[in-house]
Amino acid sequence: MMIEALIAVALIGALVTFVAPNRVAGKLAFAISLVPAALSLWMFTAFDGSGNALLDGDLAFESHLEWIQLGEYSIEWFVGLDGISLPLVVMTTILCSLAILSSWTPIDSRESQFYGLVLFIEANLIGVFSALDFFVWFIFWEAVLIPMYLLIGVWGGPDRKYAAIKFFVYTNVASLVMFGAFIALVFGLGDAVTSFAMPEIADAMVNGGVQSSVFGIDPGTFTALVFIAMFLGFAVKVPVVPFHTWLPDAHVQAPTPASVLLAGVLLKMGTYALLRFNFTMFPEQVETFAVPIAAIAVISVIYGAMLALAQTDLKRIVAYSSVSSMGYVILGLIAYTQFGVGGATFQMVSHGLISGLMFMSVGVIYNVTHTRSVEEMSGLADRMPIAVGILVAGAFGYMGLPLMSGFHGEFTIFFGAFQADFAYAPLFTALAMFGIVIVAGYLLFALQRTVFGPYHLETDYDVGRAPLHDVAPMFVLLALIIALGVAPELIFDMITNAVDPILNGGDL
Amino acid sequence: MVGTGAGPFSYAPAIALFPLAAFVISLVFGRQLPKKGAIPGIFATAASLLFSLWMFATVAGGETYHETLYEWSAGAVTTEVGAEEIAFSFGLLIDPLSALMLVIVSLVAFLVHVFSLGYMNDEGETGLPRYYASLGLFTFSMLAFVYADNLLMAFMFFELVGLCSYLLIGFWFRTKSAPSAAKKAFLVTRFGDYFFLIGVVAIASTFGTVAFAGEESFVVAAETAIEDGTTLFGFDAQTWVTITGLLVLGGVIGKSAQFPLHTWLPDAMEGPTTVSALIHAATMVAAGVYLVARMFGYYALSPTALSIIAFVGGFTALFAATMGVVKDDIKQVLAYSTISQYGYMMLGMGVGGYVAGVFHLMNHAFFKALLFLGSGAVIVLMHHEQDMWKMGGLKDKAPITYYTFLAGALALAGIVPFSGFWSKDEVLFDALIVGLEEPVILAAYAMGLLAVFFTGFYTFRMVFLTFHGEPRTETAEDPHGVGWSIKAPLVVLGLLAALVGFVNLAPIAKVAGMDITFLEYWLDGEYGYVEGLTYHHYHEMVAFEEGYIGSETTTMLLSAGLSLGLALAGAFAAHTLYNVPEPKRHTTKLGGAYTVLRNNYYQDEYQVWLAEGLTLPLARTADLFDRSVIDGAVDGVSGASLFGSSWVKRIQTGLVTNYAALIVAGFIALLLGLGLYGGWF
Amino acid sequence: MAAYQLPQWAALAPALLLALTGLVLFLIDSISPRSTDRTLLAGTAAVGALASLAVAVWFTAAGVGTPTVDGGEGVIEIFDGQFVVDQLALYFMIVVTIVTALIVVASYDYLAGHTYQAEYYSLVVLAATGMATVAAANSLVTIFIALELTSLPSYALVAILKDNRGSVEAGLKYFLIGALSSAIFVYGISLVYGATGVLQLDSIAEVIADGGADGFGGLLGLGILMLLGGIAFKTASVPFHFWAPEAYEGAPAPISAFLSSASKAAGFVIAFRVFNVAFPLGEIGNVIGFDWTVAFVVLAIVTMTVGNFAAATQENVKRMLAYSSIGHAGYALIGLAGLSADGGELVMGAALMHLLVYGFMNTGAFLFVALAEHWGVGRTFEDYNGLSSQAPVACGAMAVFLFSLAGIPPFGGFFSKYFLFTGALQAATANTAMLAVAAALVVNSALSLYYYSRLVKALWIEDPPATRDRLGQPTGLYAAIVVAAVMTIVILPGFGPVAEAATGAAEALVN
Amino acid sequence: MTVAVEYYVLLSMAVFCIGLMGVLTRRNALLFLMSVELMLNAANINLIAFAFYHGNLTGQVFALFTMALAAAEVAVGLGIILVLYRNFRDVDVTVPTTMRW
Repeated sequence: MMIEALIAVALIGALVTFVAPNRVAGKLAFAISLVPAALSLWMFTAFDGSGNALLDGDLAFESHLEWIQLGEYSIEWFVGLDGISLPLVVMTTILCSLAILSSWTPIDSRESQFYGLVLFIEANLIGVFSALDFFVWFIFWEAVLIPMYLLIGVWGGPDRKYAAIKFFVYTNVASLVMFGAFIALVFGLGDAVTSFAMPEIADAMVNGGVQSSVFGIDPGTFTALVFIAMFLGFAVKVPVVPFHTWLPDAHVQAPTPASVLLAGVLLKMGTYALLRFNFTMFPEQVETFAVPIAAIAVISVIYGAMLALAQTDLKRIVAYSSVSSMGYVILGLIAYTQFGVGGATFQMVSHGLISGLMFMSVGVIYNVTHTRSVEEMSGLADRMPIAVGILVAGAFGYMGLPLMSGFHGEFTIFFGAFQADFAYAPLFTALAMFGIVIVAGYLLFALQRTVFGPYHLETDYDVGRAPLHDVAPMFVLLALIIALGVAPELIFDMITNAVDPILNGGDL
Repeated sequence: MVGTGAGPFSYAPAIALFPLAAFVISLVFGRQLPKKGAIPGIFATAASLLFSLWMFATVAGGETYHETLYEWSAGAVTTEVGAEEIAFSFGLLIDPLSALMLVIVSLVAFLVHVFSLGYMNDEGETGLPRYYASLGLFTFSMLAFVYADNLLMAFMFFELVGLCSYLLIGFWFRTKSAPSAAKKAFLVTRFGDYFFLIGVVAIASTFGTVAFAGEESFVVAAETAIEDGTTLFGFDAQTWVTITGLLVLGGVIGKSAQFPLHTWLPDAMEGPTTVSALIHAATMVAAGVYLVARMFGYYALSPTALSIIAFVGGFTALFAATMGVVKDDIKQVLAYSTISQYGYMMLGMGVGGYVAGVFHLMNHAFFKALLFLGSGAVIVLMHHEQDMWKMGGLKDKAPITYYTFLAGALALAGIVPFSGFWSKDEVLFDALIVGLEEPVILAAYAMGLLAVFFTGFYTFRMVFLTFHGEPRTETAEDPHGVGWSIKAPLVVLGLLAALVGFVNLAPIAKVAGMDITFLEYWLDGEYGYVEGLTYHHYHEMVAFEEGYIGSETTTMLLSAGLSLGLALAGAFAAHTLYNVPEPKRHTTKLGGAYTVLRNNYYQDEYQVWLAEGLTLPLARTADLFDRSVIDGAVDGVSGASLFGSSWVKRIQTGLVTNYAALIVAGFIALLLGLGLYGGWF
Repeated sequence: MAAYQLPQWAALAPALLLALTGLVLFLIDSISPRSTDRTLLAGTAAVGALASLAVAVWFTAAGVGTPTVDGGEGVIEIFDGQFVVDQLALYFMIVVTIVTALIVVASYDYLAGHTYQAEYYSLVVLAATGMATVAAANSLVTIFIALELTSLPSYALVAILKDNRGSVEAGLKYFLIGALSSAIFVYGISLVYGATGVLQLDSIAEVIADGGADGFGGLLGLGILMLLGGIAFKTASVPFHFWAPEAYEGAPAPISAFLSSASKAAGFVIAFRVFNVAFPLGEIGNVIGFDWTVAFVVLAIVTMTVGNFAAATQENVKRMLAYSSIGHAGYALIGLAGLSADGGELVMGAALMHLLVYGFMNTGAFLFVALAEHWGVGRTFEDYNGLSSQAPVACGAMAVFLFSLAGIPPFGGFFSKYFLFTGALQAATANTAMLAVAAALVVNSALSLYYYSRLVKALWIEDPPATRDRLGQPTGLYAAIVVAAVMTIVILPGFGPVAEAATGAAEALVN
Repeated sequence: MTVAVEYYVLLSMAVFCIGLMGVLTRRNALLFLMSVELMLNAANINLIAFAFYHGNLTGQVFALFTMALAAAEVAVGLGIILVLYRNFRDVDVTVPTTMRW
């Protein structure tokens, strides 16, 4: 019942915070959010699962509960963790606590509602990563939309309404497409499945798959179509070029903590879902579509990086660079080797931490300068050395500096992709790797313009040191990033252990 | 004779960890500490030096060390040569080469720390903790790189030293130029590292190992692959080795500032002079060449790669030397000479002159550190004035600085018997004998030889302009004094620059038939050695023929005399032109050539154009495309549906009779449609 | 089991209780004609509605109508089959009574200082009676009568604000279109009667099965189409939807809620019963040449599209909700379109679930509009700007309703909508035309997302206008809204029983 | 002598269509209402004819119900038309168009 406890604490906490007075809301929410964080850390130490959750592995903290009987299909409350989802859950809980801490300064209106929503998001995110019944999973998946919509819409920047609705509708349409495709698949499987439990479906897919023709389409084509539809559905969430345009708008308008969660966790939902569904249930299609997907990944990396290069708004830069980083993840997944998929999963966590750190740093800068434009500031290091120090560290983490988590993630992805089976894998990898040069280009450019050089600020504010509760979360993240960089096997082992069954068609 | 963890070697990790500790201490407590963190740095480097010497001694005692300390990632792979497993780890490899390099690095680092006391602390400089922390981090990374036992670990610390270089070049971040120079340095080297990383990934996924030494090293794997004629990634083994080798070479060219990625080094002089001495002369820049030496066995398998290395080296040597001739800033001259000198090392390596390359690497580390520190001293004397035309006549005001600097200059110019002569001569000799068989190498040799003249010239131009003649400014009249902390390192290095050459007197050895080529024996495993990493082994592997003019000895004397003569010629030219009370800017006489040299052959221009003239507009176009086309499509969909909506709702006219009509019409439509479908009529 | 001892006719208790309540209200009115004792009137109505709700729930729990094979009491037939009380009937009685109770409670405040209180309540309750009766009616006669019993009070209710031009206009349009449709409906009945010679649904089925209607294919088909027309009017489906936007916009908001939730449900129960019982799929195909599902496929697609597209750019909140309710009628129609000779209880069950959830969320949404009208803040989106800062609870509830209507978790609307989607896809495996329906569903719910969130934006994101005096907190309205909101939320975790009841009812009808 | 049921059906159809035309063309609310009544009566014709044809009384009984309901409908309708007149000073159904689109 641990997972239920996590979710319950967050949900109840959300309600409590929602009715709490604005003054205390922030501190209250932070205190509450520490509980799931602590619990999840304990779960991390007590983790005893092995294998992949979908391919009859031993789950940790598993629990079932009959819920709904829909015709001949049963829907049950079914949650559990394996080596892939546990690190993501831990990352989520930690990131949420830190995000709450980092919003003490910028959020100065309707606090109780704000923090309530953040806790509500946390509950759903935990659910997304731990649910193993399709409907349960989909509820959490969709329920994330409302709070994020409001976070962007209410506390966002000047153009927030457009950004919020764009995010809301765009991602929801994608979910609908994906949902339809998956349900069609379930019916296509016929009597092989009698519930929406993902393990059952995955099992049916891996051993046998769709046998008879559906909608008058022959099984092969049908499965391929489903694969494509689901890939597109998730591609929006990831996001993959060319479905990425909601991301920069959402990021730029969103308040700092929302950006942290958006980049840190929400994007991972997409890649996580890709791994759980497309790359676990469709081994054959993965091989069939390897080259086009790899091409998409490379395009995302390079194109995203190029876009970041063209930006002058710090948040836009980081936003586009997220597109680029997600491209790496896709590349790792499509590599379909232990290092590739494992590295991709590792990169999900790593990028979650690093992008969180970056957005926090940008947020801190914005708090004191009230601008995010590269043109309007310079020499901030002169006034806020510590915050800038962390920003620089984070930037180098983003560039994949060794001994920081980003390097392990990217290197393993590259290594895994280089030896992938599909045609020209080394070439694709080499192309994608050029991203590490461009990323250095735009980040160093931004650093040079903003934090170095003679101190100067266009806006009429004077920069002082950032308060502790702004800097503390960044320190924590930096510590985690370095920890994972020096000792990646902390999570990499359990990840690879959970990844193996995917690659070996079900057996460990 | 590979030793186990027991014995002195079990303390080896400490060599790198001392500076790391210093880094943490200075970073956290730097503000409170006296001297702002210099003390921990000095002690740490001193300790590292002692331990390095201890290791050196132990290796001399015939032991070596190859141990995996910490495995941070492992997993299943499908490699070309069939290995199923791979483990990425941190491990130490202490053989003659790395032991020697450890000593060099820790020694220079120590001296630079001491020098910094005088150079940085006296000026009321802010941000010293940051400075010493970065120095500590750099020393840590560099030492770790030096005794890394596998390619990936090497790459990781290769990157880290890049970071430190970035931080230290940008130390005076409040200026506009320093941050930009730092950015440039990191970007250019990063561009090289991009190829390096591909190389690492390729090698790892080809052979399933990244180890430098031992039976399961990728070098051995490559050898066997070539023997078995395996096909790797669709190429025959030989070609693939060449490709991967060249990919790794990308990193080398970046770090060791070889053409065409040399442009960052002169700009890097924006950093404190001490940094230039440590990082951009003695150690980090050496990392590239050291890497070639470290995996020389791999390059030895591919003549193509070797000759490319040689040619790049030779070309860079000449290319940079010519640019050094026209510089007025003392540090700029040294910067270009550095590039040029590393060209020599590459040349040496490229022609299979493993010993020669390492020899020159060592000598250069000392005399170039000396020269930079000396120039640092001069800059202190001159109240941070770097233009040589504003100096002059410092000879009598600062004798110690002068004579040490002179020693360095003689070594750099390659005048007998100073260290530079011996190593440079050996490099050229190796190049010549191979060149007599390989035309490409001969061209490289020619360029290297020509460069000797320019070296002699710009070196003494620098010396004369700085120290000789009449003082040309008031500051030159009464210079600011320098303390012991500046003088001591100069003296130490001065002695080394003068004497260290005697460890490998190859020519004399040949002539007199004495066994005094100690360095060669050292690298050849006369003392301790690791299987497969010895000079002999390399020498057998290298596929180059060697030819002689007459006998070997005559050839050698010939080349030695040639290079020495050219060096002296250069020095003499400088003497006649600049060793006068009131020197003139003769360089302007070069006319068009002058402007070209002055602008460094427009290397920066085209690289800046690549970045800002090509990439940036491209990015802007992409951005435009993104906002207009892709995002436009998204907004277009919503716009279209809203337009549709505004159209659909118009049916609701508000006239109830219209409703009735529409209902009937709709009903009839349904009726007809279904009637036809059902075949009623 | 208590249901045993009761006489057969007692199975109609929910409807009868409502009728009784109506009479009691008349009584009160006749005793004190001028009485505006809101508490008494609203109270009586509410008690009546809740009582019949309680009875209906009790019956369901006791297993009335559940096939005996499933350990239930079996279907109860009254007046030799003119009425049947089965799971479907009870299910819809529950829906109707819930809505009635909600809007009666809400009206307590809405009608403050309004004449004709007694009439209002008695009309509402009578209409509810009609709806409850419709749920149980099993013959075209009883269906028609019950339908009229539903419609006539509704006409009056829509127009009850006699001095409000909007209300009157709405009443007029509703009435005229209503009259036209009922005429068409009756004519359809007459044709069906002509083709088969009977009016009781199951007898019609028998006649068709025996081939008694062969040769009358065209006649029967036309009749069926005309019945469809009458039903489409009740459910506000295209092309008989034209009355809906005006009626909902003009009518007093609680009545809009009543019509758009309960009345629509009544329409659907007719559709489900008539088409499943009287014209069983397969056999009917032999007579009229095609299965009527084709008609519903077309209607479903057109209805949901017209409804949502017309709603997308509305400026008037009430009108937007009106169009959205047309769109939802389209969703529910999937329940019929997806049926096939060999089952389809999943999709039809989903439609039933949707109607129940809809009873909460849509009623709640209209009641919020009622609240806004009570406050007198205005009717357009702009007028609603920033209400959340002054009435967070009500606005929170409204957000719940809107998101639920959009089908976003964690609200009941999510399940019903996605089950409909699921059902449509399952049906598509048998009948590929359903793919088009599913596609239409995707497009439309995307669009609906846009305009629902537009209202949320107005309430929660926009800043309130400077000049707006503080808003009261009418007990009744708040109570009704909050209850609806809570139900909309808790129905998600508690969806098991709902799904069970719905699929059970559907199963009983389909097979 | 009996008339074949087809003719009754034709008659009722004719009446129905006349009523329909009335609905579509008349702007006066009362005439609108009357047209609807025509349509209802068309239905009644059908019912009675078919009752005769099928030889059962169901149709005739139902016809009675229909008439009663028609009457009720008219009652409500007239009421609404009354308030219509009071508010719009006219019984033209095309006048009230305050709500559209």
